Amino acid sequence: MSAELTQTRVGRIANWNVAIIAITVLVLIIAAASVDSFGTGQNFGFLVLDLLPIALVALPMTLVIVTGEIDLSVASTLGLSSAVMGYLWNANQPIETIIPICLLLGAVLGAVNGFFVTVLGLPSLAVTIGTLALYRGLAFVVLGDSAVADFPAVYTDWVTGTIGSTPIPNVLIVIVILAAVFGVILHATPIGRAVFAVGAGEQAARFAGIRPGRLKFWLYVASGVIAGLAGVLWTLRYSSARADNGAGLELAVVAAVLLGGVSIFGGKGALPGVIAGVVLLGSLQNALRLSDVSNEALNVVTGVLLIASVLGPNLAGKLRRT
Amino acid sequence: MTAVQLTAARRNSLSVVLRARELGIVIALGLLVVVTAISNPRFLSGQSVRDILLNTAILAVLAVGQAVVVITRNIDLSVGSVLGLSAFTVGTLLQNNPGLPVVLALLVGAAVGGVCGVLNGVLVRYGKVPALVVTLGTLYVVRGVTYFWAGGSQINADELPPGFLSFGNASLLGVPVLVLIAALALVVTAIVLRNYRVGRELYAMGSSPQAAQLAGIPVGRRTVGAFLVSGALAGVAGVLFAARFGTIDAAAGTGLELNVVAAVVVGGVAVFGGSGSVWGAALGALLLTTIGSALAVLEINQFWQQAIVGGLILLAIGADRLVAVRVAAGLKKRGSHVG
Amino acid sequence: GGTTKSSTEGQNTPAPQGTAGKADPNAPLKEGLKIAYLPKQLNNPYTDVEVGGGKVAVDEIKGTYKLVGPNDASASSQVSYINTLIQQQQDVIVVAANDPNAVCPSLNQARKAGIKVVTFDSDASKTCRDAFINQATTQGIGESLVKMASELAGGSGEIAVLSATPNATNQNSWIEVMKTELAKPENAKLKLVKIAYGNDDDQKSFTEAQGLLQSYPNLKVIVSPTTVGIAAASRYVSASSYKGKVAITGLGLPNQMRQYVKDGTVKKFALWNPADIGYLAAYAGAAMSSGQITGAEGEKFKAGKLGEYTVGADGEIVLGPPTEFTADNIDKFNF
Amino acid sequence: MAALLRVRGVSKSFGAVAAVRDVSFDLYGGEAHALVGENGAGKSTIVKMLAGVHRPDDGTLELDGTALALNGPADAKAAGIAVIYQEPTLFPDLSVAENIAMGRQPLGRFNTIDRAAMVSQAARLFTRLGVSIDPNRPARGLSIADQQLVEIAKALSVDARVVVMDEPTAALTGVEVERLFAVARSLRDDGAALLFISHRFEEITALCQRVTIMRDGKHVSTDLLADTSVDEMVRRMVGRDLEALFPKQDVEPGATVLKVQGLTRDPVFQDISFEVKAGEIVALAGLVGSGRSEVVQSIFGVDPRDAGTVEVLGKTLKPKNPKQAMAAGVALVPEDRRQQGLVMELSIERNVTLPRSRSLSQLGFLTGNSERRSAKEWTERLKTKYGRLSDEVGTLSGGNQQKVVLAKWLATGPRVLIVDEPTRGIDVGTKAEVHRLMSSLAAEGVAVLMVSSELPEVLGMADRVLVMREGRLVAELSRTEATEESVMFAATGQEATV
Ligand SMILES: Nc1ncnc2c1ncn2[C@@H]1O[C@H](COP(=O)(O)OP(=O)(O)OP(=O)(O)O)[C@@H](O)[C@H]1O
Ligand SMILES: Nc1ncnc2c1ncn2[C@@H]1O[C@H](COP(=O)(O)OP(=O)(O)OP(=O)(O)O)[C@@H](O)[C@H]1O
Ligand SMILES: [Mg+2]
Ligand SMILES: [Mg+2]
Repeated sequence: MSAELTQTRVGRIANWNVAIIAITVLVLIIAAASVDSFGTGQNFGFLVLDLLPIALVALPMTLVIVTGEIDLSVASTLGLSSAVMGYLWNANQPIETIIPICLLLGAVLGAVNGFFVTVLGLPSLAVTIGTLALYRGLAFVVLGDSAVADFPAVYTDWVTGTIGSTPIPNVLIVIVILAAVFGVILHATPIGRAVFAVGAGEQAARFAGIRPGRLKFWLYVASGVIAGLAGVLWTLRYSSARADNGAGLELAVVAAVLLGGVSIFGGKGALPGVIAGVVLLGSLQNALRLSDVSNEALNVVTGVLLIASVLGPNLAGKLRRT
Repeated sequence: MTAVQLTAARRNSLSVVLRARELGIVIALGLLVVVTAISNPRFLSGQSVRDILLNTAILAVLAVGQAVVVITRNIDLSVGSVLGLSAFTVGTLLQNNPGLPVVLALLVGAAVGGVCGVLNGVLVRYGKVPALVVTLGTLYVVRGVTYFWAGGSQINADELPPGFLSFGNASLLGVPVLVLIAALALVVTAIVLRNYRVGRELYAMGSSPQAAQLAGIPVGRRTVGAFLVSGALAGVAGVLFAARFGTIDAAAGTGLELNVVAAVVVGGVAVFGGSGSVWGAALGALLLTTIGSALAVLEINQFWQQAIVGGLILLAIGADRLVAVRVAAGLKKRGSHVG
Repeated sequence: GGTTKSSTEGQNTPAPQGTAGKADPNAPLKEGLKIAYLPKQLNNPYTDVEVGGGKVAVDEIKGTYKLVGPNDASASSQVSYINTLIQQQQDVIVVAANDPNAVCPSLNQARKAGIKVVTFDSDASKTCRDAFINQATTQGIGESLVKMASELAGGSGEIAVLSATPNATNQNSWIEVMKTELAKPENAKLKLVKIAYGNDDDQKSFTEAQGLLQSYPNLKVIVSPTTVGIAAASRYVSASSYKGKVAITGLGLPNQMRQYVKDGTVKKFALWNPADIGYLAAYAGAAMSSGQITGAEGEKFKAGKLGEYTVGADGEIVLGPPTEFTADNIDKFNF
Repeated sequence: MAALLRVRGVSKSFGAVAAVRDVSFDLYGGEAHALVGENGAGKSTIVKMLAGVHRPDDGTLELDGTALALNGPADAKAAGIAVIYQEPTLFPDLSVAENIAMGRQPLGRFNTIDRAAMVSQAARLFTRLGVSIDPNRPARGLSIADQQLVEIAKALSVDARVVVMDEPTAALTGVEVERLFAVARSLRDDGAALLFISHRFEEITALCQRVTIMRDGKHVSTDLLADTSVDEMVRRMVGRDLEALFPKQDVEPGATVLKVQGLTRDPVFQDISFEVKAGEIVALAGLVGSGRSEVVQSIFGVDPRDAGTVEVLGKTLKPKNPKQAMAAGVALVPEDRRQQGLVMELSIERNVTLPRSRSLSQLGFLTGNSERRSAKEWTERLKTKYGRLSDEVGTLSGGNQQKVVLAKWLATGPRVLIVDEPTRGIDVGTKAEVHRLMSSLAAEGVAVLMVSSELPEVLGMADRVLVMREGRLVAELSRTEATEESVMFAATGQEATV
């Protein structure tokens, strides 16, 4: 085929961010067309509720990974937040104070990560594997193996409910708002510029008057707060606070973020791609279940997509160079 | 003080500091055992020690493999899934032909794991995909494949040849065979890493990839090799798992990867490669397992276990950093300009 | 003072009443009913036997059988499956709840959509299911567990329980009965020293068994009211120095326990026929779907080869007394 | 006699930059061959081709008259070519002895490494070099100089027929240089061929017999050293007369803008005090490793300081606070373009506007337009050549990268411009532009502080020359006082042999 044709094709492949969005849209269309009742409003609601926690936690995670760090403790933060929520509810505290406390808790847990990574300068992978175990452990310490239930219907119904008679779930508002906030911060503010600079060249960023340590610290705090929020919403959705809530979610989140075209080495990535990654994983799972495909299939698909998301552009790059 | 004495003095002080990592774990382990034994002497009974060692064996084998990869500034998150695949493969194999000798079972397991390892290594090196991404991907893929194959079926103890099961509990001179196998893997790897060029080249790669390239080290082959080892050992661990627990389903070893990485990190292997030892990694595994059993014996609420492990990891890497900083400071002071 | 637990006590969503307002005992059993089984988790041999029985029943009534479930015994993934089943417009969902409350909202959503919800194995809270198949009365199981334990312990000594998860509804209620039984004078010499939890996870149960034997040198019997636990404990003991010194009993599957009964590790254990639970659940669900019953106390319906059953209080349907298995009779059973 | 190693018309380019174009020269056994040229002339690139790191795009290498295809550093080693790279390439976690022996460790029983032998081998090499480095210590934390010495030991450990040294003396003190030369001579006299790269002519004349001169990646000439003079070499390197290159117009110095007092950071520099007035260009000269970069970096606040004060227009700067320094009108063009100057993976526009993203934002938001506009304006002002503003800056040629760094800082409208090695690795033409730019800025009343290792640049541009030696200010020379001799003398503390 002609040279410029290869060029354009390569160009498209190379920009994974565009590719992933295209793939996602494609999957959605195919699913809606071929899987009956995938397109129903109710199923849309279920879909959104299922990907709620991943979608939320993936937002700050994107920024953290763009700075070249990682936070594997998010799922445990979610669990601890949920456990504390249950504990306080049992202690007969008003939910209106419990929720802020859980967010605050998230901030503190995030700050602990931030402290170890930025102040002590320890590798974030090791640190957050440590806090992954620590926070989950504390969750069990707080609530043991028991489950706390009967949270106020007003709240649980809001989380599981939809806007008026529309099929649009209330929580979608939360996702959209937060996605917008993080998207703007990352792509349209000096902070965002700093995030990319730190991830791509920390030293050069320092020489441009940016404080990488401080930046990363606050990103970890943000990650904690959102994970705390995710814990609250998770608890209300299932109206059941448990220490093991969200166990193992961290890998799904990281997978979604990387699938969204964010470089694990930092410096590269975009939020729309990540959102697409989350939606892709979520809708695939949902569609496969509806068509009675065991979710083992999903594991394979996820893994392959994940590797392809980096391998594809690399190979494309090679193609271009030759 | 003459130059010679000076150098000698340096050497000792230095080697001590450098060994401090492993030392720290040994001390922690000692304390734990003593405290537990005091509160309940049966903790040191033959049976109890035997159980702890048996439980450690599998984690230790995985940790040794992981350490090799981490030393080269990579990581292998797929070990848990690989263990599952290997365990199920071997399980099915034995189910269908009970006559199969255990040694062959081990080899099959190692082979299965080795293939997965090579796949990881090739993708990392020649696909230029970061190890974290590759192995996170294969974590899902391999697990998925296992589920497909197993399709919810479970292999029970009574379906496995008694010979194989007894191998899981057999012991030689009082030491369980599984433990001996783990020890063998550990010692061999340790010797290769310490006393053979290949081993040193792995450290070199982790310590400075660019310099490794310039020094003419075959980085490609070594990387694949490291993943091969990790994979193969995960495979062996799978066989040990099958022999130990007798009941195997597609979920075997789920979520194990983080414990393994934890053991390695606690064992003082730097996640950025170039330093640490498989001894440390194995000790890390032993420590984590012992904590588990100790808490059960000490009647400490089992829920504390995970929290304690987490705190321990932070402590370990924190202390490790402290040592590193000290050493660095110590070394900076040593001017060597003549005149 | 905001919304607190006490301020919201009992004002949670009431159960939507079954669509069939009134029961008609003579209504014909509908054919082609879509009956879906959602156990706690797949890959659990006990569960496999249960749902196996279900499949038989569903075929008998010419319905379509479906089995779905998570690989982790988590409530959250169960909810996703319930949602899927709602989308697929099943007629009956037969579910073993991983968390009595977490599954409630979606189960009620299912019932709103006209789906009958039958729980088995581990009940969901009464407000969100139409009927519960009880494998045996809590009382009956608790008593027989204590009876077997005291026989094996020779009437006196330390015994320990290796249960599933601390919030497993059924295990807990049995343990409660055991405690009241043990309080009785004839069991005064039996001492329950510890309740350990193996989370119905093979390895965890295995290590928990180790822990028990280390912490309690004079332990005489381990009672494990869960198939995973008893198998793991037996496997450990049969290969350890404790073999012969410590007895294992509880609830187990003949196929899983056979070798341990044969090698003398286990003298006796009990269980109802799990296949019958799934079987009964199918008929109960079908009867409800066909309007024969609504789940109200006193209603009667026919459950194929098992004969006629009566709905008890709170929609509970009791299967019957458990069977004891020993070296003599174990080979008669294959499940 | 026959050439041992022949370089035959080799070329190498990196994307836009043609680093080496059709260069040929021969190395003879028993002879030291100098390779000189300005920064960025292509010397290191030649070295890397001899080392098998880069493959020539064009041309061949011949060893003993037979073509030599190097598919990697291993091949070069096997062929008996030992290389000392410009930037030390050690394994920080491994012991010094192991660093030296890597890949060729002495083996004992069962092919296990014989550590004792390895250590004693390293010790022998160090005695031969006359330095006392503990072979058992890890390489981490070695000073640049010590790292360089280990590199040299590495090269000696292979009994090589061809020894290539890329600026091995850059970080060494006179004594160490002498030791190195003694060893080099003995190697040479044993029949090895030496390729020696240095910016210091006294070293070249002291060691070498033959000299090859490069300019802009091209071969200019190869002669016996006896047949040429330093001035001649310089002229050929630079390609024109020095005066033409440094068009510094005289400006009447204004008020003091930058005032540094007793600035100290142990162990790198101590008690540095000086002033820079508006319209002045002050050069900070000295040998590489004398501490100049650390001084300017702690003035700007990226490095900490132990003592001393920094004032800009009477305003005292807090230590370790680049933001405040920038606000006060200080700009630093750092020495290491790839690491400190630019974020290589980011686009040109992002790099140019990085320090100003806040001031460019409207209500704290950045649409990208304001950045693109500003970036366009400044890159055009500096005549930067690029494809699209959204291209990664890493794809630009060295010279254009440097222009981007300058644009980045000039755009902040600095009152004090600090430039560290402003013309390192950029071609002659750009160099002249940069110099013109600096003097015109001075003319506009900006106070310029220039760190430079290139004497001609220092002499040509500076109104005043401050000279550092081993972390101390040892001399302040007016434009008239400053000559090659006087500066060299101050910098080395000994009579320059030029
Ligand atoms: N890996 C690379 N990628 C892109 N450009 C490069 C690379 N290496 C060198 N260059 C460019 O090639 C040119 C020659 O570089 P080289 O290092 O050979 O110069 P040099 O003569 O060694 O300079 P110096 O005296 O500073 O060492 C420079 O413009 C440099 O920026
Ligand atoms: N990364 C480093 N590790 C150890 N010592 C260093 C390091 N960088 C610089 N030094 C030491 O700090 C001192 C000053 O180094 P610096 O690079 O500032 O010198 P300089 O005068 O700026 O030379 P250059 O021409 O390279 O800028 C030297 O003694 C050098 O050995
Ligand atoms: Mg060079
Ligand atoms: Mg410098």
